Amino acid sequence: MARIGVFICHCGENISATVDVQKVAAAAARIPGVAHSVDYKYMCSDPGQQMIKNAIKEKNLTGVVVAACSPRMHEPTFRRACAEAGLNPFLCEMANIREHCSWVHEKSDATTNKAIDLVRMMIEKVKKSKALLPIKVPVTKTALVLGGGIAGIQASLDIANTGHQVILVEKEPSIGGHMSQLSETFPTLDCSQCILTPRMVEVAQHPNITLYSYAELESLEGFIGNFKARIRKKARSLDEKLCTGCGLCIQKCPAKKIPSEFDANMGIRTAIYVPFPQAIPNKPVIDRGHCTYYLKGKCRLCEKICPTQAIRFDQEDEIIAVDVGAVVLATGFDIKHGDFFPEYGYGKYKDIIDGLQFERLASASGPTLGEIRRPSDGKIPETVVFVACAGSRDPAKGIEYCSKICCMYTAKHAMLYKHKVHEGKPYVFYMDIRAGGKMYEEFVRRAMEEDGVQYIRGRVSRIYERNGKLIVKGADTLLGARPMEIQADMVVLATAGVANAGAEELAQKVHISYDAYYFYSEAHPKLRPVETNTAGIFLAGACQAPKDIPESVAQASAAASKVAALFSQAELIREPLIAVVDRSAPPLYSTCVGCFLCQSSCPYQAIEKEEIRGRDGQLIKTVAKVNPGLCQGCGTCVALCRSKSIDIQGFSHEQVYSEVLALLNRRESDV
Amino acid sequence: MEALKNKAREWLDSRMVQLVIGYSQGSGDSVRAVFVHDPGQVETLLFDSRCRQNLAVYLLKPEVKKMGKAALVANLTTLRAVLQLAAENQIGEHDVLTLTVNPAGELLVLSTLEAIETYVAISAPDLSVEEKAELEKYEKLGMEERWQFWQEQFSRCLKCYACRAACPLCYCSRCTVECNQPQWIPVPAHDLGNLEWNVMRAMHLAGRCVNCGDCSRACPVNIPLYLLNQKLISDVFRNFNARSGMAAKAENTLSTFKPNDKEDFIR
Amino acid sequence: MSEFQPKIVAFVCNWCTYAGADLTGTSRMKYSPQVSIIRFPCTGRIDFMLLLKAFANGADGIIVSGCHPNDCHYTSGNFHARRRWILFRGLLDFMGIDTRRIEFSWISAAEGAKWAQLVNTTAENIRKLGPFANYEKLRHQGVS
Amino acid sequence: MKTGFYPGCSMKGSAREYSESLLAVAAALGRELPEIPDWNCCGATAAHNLNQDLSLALPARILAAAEKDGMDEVLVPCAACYSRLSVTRYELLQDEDLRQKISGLIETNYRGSAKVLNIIEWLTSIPDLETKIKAPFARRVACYYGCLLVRPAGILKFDRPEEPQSMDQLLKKIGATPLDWAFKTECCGAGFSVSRTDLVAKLSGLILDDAVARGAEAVIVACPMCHLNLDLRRPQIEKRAGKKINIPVIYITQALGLALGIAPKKLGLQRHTVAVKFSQSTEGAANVAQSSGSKTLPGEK
Amino acid sequence: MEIEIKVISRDALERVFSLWLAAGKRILAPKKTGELVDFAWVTQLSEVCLDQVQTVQSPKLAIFPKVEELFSYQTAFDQVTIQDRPLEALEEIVVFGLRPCDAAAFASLAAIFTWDSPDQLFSARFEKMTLVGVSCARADEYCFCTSVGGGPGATTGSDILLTDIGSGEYLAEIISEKGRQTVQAAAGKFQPAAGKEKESHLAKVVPSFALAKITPALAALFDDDAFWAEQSRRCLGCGACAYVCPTCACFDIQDEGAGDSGKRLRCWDSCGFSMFTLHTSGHNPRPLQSQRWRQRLMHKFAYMPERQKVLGCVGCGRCSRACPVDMNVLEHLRAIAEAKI
Repeated sequence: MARIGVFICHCGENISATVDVQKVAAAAARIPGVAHSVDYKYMCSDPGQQMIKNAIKEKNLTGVVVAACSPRMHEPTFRRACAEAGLNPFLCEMANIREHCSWVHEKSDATTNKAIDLVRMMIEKVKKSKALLPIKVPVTKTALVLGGGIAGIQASLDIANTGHQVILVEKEPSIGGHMSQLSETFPTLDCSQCILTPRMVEVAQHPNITLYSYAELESLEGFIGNFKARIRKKARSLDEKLCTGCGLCIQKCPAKKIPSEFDANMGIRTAIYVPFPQAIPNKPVIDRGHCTYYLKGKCRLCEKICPTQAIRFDQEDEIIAVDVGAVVLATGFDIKHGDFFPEYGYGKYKDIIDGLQFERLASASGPTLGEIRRPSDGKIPETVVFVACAGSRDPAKGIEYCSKICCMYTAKHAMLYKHKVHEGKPYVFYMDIRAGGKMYEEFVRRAMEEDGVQYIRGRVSRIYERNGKLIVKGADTLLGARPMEIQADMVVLATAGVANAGAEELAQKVHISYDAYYFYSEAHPKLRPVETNTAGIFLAGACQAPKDIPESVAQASAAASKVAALFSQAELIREPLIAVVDRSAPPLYSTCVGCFLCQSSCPYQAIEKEEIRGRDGQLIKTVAKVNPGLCQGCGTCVALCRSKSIDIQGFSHEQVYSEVLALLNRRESDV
Repeated sequence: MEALKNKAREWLDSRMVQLVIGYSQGSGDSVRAVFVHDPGQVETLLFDSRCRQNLAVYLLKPEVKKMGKAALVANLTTLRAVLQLAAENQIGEHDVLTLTVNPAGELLVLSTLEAIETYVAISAPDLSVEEKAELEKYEKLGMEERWQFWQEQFSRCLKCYACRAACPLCYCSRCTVECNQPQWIPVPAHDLGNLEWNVMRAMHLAGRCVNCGDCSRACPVNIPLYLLNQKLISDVFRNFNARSGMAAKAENTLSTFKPNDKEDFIR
Repeated sequence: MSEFQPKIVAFVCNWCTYAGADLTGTSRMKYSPQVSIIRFPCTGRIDFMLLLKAFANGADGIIVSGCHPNDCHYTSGNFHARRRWILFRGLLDFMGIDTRRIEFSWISAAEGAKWAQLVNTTAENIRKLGPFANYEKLRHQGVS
Repeated sequence: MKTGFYPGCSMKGSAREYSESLLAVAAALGRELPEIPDWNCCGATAAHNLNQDLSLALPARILAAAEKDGMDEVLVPCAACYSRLSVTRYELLQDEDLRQKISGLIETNYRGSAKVLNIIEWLTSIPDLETKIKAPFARRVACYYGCLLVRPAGILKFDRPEEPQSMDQLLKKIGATPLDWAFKTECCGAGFSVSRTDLVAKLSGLILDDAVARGAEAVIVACPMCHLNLDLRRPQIEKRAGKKINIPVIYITQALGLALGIAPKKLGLQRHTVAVKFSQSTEGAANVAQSSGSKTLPGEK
Repeated sequence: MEIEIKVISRDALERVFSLWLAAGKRILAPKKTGELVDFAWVTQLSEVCLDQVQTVQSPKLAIFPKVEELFSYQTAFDQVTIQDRPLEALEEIVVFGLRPCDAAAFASLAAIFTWDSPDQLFSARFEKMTLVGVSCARADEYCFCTSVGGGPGATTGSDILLTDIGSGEYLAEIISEKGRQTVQAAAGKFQPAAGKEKESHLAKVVPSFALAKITPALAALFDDDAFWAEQSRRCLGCGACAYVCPTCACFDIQDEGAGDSGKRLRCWDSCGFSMFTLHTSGHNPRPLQSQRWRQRLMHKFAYMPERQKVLGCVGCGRCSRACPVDMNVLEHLRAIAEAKI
């Protein structure tokens, strides 16, 4: 028989002003299973909590109901008090007779009766409560950072500086990401290499960071604190330990006409190459798709002249298995390419390029060593038209969002062009200028006023080539939408920022959700921007949405702090209010019939398949199993399960059922 | 249906299957299920317009499963039940071997879920015009009239659970009805117990029922249970554009959602 | 008893409507004492059979309320609940059960006023509808 | 696969040559084109400016008649009718209650099973067209799509709305050389053909100028209204431009007819305002730019 | 006691109905709603439908209803007060139009309910019940009363057995003491029979198996699992056969209470259900449907004859008519009788 202690609080007189607390205590005392029922002025005060502790010890109570304020306020307080007195905290419930009763009703019998109802409800709930122990999840104190752009670099450094091991995996031969391709960065125009390369070196030299470049995530299993990652280190076709990075092989390699991805196909590179001079690690990679040896079986020149015989043509991809406790996704973004804009002639006319390609033209280490020369004939263009919002904010093209950074880099491009070609005439077609960051508006204002960039507020409808000139047809909406044409020598499209090509596939590998544009979904847009719904997986940088460098770095440090918090305790302690699937004696083993409707309803992928086998190893049935590390306790699966085979601790079937019955069935003895 | 008998004999002789579940002559002029496990019994197999029982109900019975690999003679709703069972992980690709007769009278062997999907897709899975008309007739009644109608029907319910037993999609080993802690559905067949049982049965088939009508045919006191299921079938289609029993990998209506599901009553 | 006092049960989710009701309390707004709240982690956790149990135990009206779409603390619990209520309400209506006695709503943690207003209008509507006579008869018929 | 044919008013009236050439080509290719029984006006722009229900009911009645006649798809050569029928089918399949309401209005249950095809879709669906070519139409041509053939893009989902290629591909098949040309979907003045012929003269003039400048020997169209403005209005265009513009404007079915060796008379070529003669002038040949089609694009991996 | 034979016309019978009502009795008789003919409360003979072979449910529901209150209780803190069911408040009932096999079934029910611990409620109901049967003019392929000791005109169990002898007259056989009292209370409505006979008006039901062979065959076949598996393969394990069966007497007890009051209810149960014999330990002595089907036959044709000296089946055929998968118990009994043992 239950021995429940009921404690009715006056809350000064916030409750007793409209609820007859003595009558409630008396009514509760008459309910079977109640061993102790008192009322007191301030239950949450020290003497109040002491009353509870004493009652637990003296009356050997098996449950406690505190009728006072909202559980959202003092549930932790009273549960801790019960725990200190040796009663399992989850056998303590609160009846909200303040916010939901005394404060919102006039003083009347109806109010007191409602208070009695609420207390009786909680008493019946506690009778069905079970003692629960917090869930302890061991945590592997190693972090996996995917993506070696500025966000990945920052996150790795921050985590490594908290003394934990970091594994940084970068898909390209060198870390640096898109930032390394930029010439100068807004709003300060400081050269991106100068501020990025030191950080890249710091990563290479940091004792706690293991860098795997030219490598991708093969698979990720497990859950928060207990991930098993397998990393595919793609074959570089050379032994990294022997190679000194002298670059002789690069000079001698005969296959020179390969479009360089780093230079956004504006420049060329050799088959054995290092993406850019400041690459980290500064070890070349053989592009097997273009290397003569791999295509025709001849050459092997690089092998002959390598001073340390580091070339390994037969080298294979290597799978490295690592245990990690947390994953930070910093895989960055891409810009829209391809025939996304047939009406602009992008891809038809060589002199129509995108933002990254202009960055390479303007970059000192670029194909034109920083001189703005147009790709078709290498001449310096006298008139350049920059088209903002080329793809962004355009539902018809399927991209409705604003890519946030194009207004700023378009102003920068126009400014750089003006600095390098003094008498050049830059035009910018824009809709609205989005310059919300620190010193951003001033930067754009400077481009307009000091550098004489001609800003035209209107969309470009069509670009076509006529007599060697690029005719840009648009309209100037500030001059009565007058159609206008500019005969340009070169056009730069600020195309939309989109997710990387492999974003969806990677999201499925790490089991996180993504939005309609394949950007990764944060747990809460405002309050949990760097977490995902999958516990232990964090986000940083443009893979979550297009953003500029300052924001990416800020998010990277935020993600690092989340990881640090996770690694700060020995074990991850979690509230045991999670779902559990029924297990019963053989021959049934479980009432679950394995339809797995619960699995498709769980937003946290917390439900797994478990095979029940007999002693002879024969498969008896496949049933659902809840992973205590992932379940957040929403209970959707519990209400969906047709055979009531899954139940949630703290809000179990028996508890909520008895609450409904208790609330509606007043006892003669109550009134 | 000679082709059916020959195919059954061929499979049984070659031990490709250990059992052919089909229809045979029953009492009077009715047809009933038959479990042919040796070639000698093949003669009893038949297939005509009387064969409406959904034989998929036997696929998950332990005693039938123990007999080994089974071929199933299936009408259209049986095929849809097989797809729905596959969508709910109850049967896998290897358990599927069905024989059906298309409207033109030819015997078809559908040995993969995909083959069943293509066959089912060309049929008209929607409620028939008469079914929609009858449904509308009840929907147009006043609320009090509908209440009286259903109270009169449910008052006859004995809770013999023949509707549950006959339904291929009621395969839970321990149904909520048999759960007594807490006692979700009252065991006695009084009016309250009958109402709660019938609401639960209809809701647990929402987005799953393939409208084979076996529940209504099994009911000894002729309660028109199909009306409840058809009401939900039309609601599921109208609200979520979803139809049960059309694909082996289909999502379940109630365990998935669309952010823009429409409703006009949540304030 | 003088006028008919309806018994109304409110099934609410902990993160939004329960907190909204708390806010109603801290703002000292007044509403009818005929409504009592049962707390659930999420509207996704509310089993339709609990609503049947409420009516079977003498409830005259029911309120079900939780987070607005896209607000759910667990991202999708309210979406699942919405689909469940669309079908459940259609079925009850088809069986002649008076669905005007069940009020569905979205109330966020900041909408204390909306909670008070919902409770008062619901209590008034149910008072006008009177006791749930059909269900009351149901609880005693069919036993010889 | 039964394909119905919806002529609409223009094919029986101002665009008779389009109909003659279409039926001649169909006969030559052995394709049956039964007219939809008891078809009615599609409502064109008039209907959807005045009454939304009417603008859906008229096309719905046509398509319902086609479905009743067992047609799986309907060829609608005129771009305006094509747009009206496609929009109606899209809207009624999206909204069940609207479908039932319109079905009530036209007193037949419109199910939406019959697909709506424009002339290019129909011609592209004809297998190995190249093998049937007797006299390749070896001309430099400017393919003019106009507006209603490709818009509203969200509903029609036909080719690329801003830079379509489907007619170019078709012309290439029959031996022509489609030019890379920026005025494919530039406005010809459309409805202003009656009220503001000066505007039509200006806009159509620009289109023709660029075509001639690029060395096109003919402009190919697939819509009666485009033909009306570019061909019938040629005197006003020349008056405004102050110079003769001889480039002929022919329908795609006429070009195909010629390639199939059908006599010009049968194709109605004699009905044009601008005589259909192909000048061998070299002036346009200089800057022939091969239409890009699918070339690897810089920046694409 | 000597069976007296009389004759009564339909109009006289109509007036007997009103006499019964006047005497405060309620009349339960077959009534047609839709195509369903089932027992229901009637007030006039015209409401009664007699042209069906059998009603869907048996008249068992008058004496052993599907839900019955045994007693109610109140709790106040720690005392419990129980109110027993007032037996005297039970109504006088006339069950009219039941078939001879149904009447015979009451003996099987009584054999169980008045066995070692007699059920007062059952006995009280039986006491206040008068059975006025109507013999069978028609039978169908499911009937096999003649194979289990009954017949279309059998009198056992009925208080009065009427037989429709045409031209609006019924031959009435007054069988029991209660039947005689009913006739006396009917004051002259029953006229002397004067040489009328009923045999020619009865249905012909050819016996289809030798009952004597059944019990030994069952004993021998008990362990032949293959036999029972083959027989029961179609059975889906629902309760339809048990609930329509006039002789099935299994029941389940349910306490339904909320707050501080409640009732103890008795309701039908069926050995066909998979969980009928499930132990709380999880063990189920009869896990297979074949064992449950065997149990149904063993109980009616082996255990009851052995212990209660009365068969558990009256051959009414209702279980076969109600079965969703056409299990047809007659077919199986024939197979058992002819089984080579």
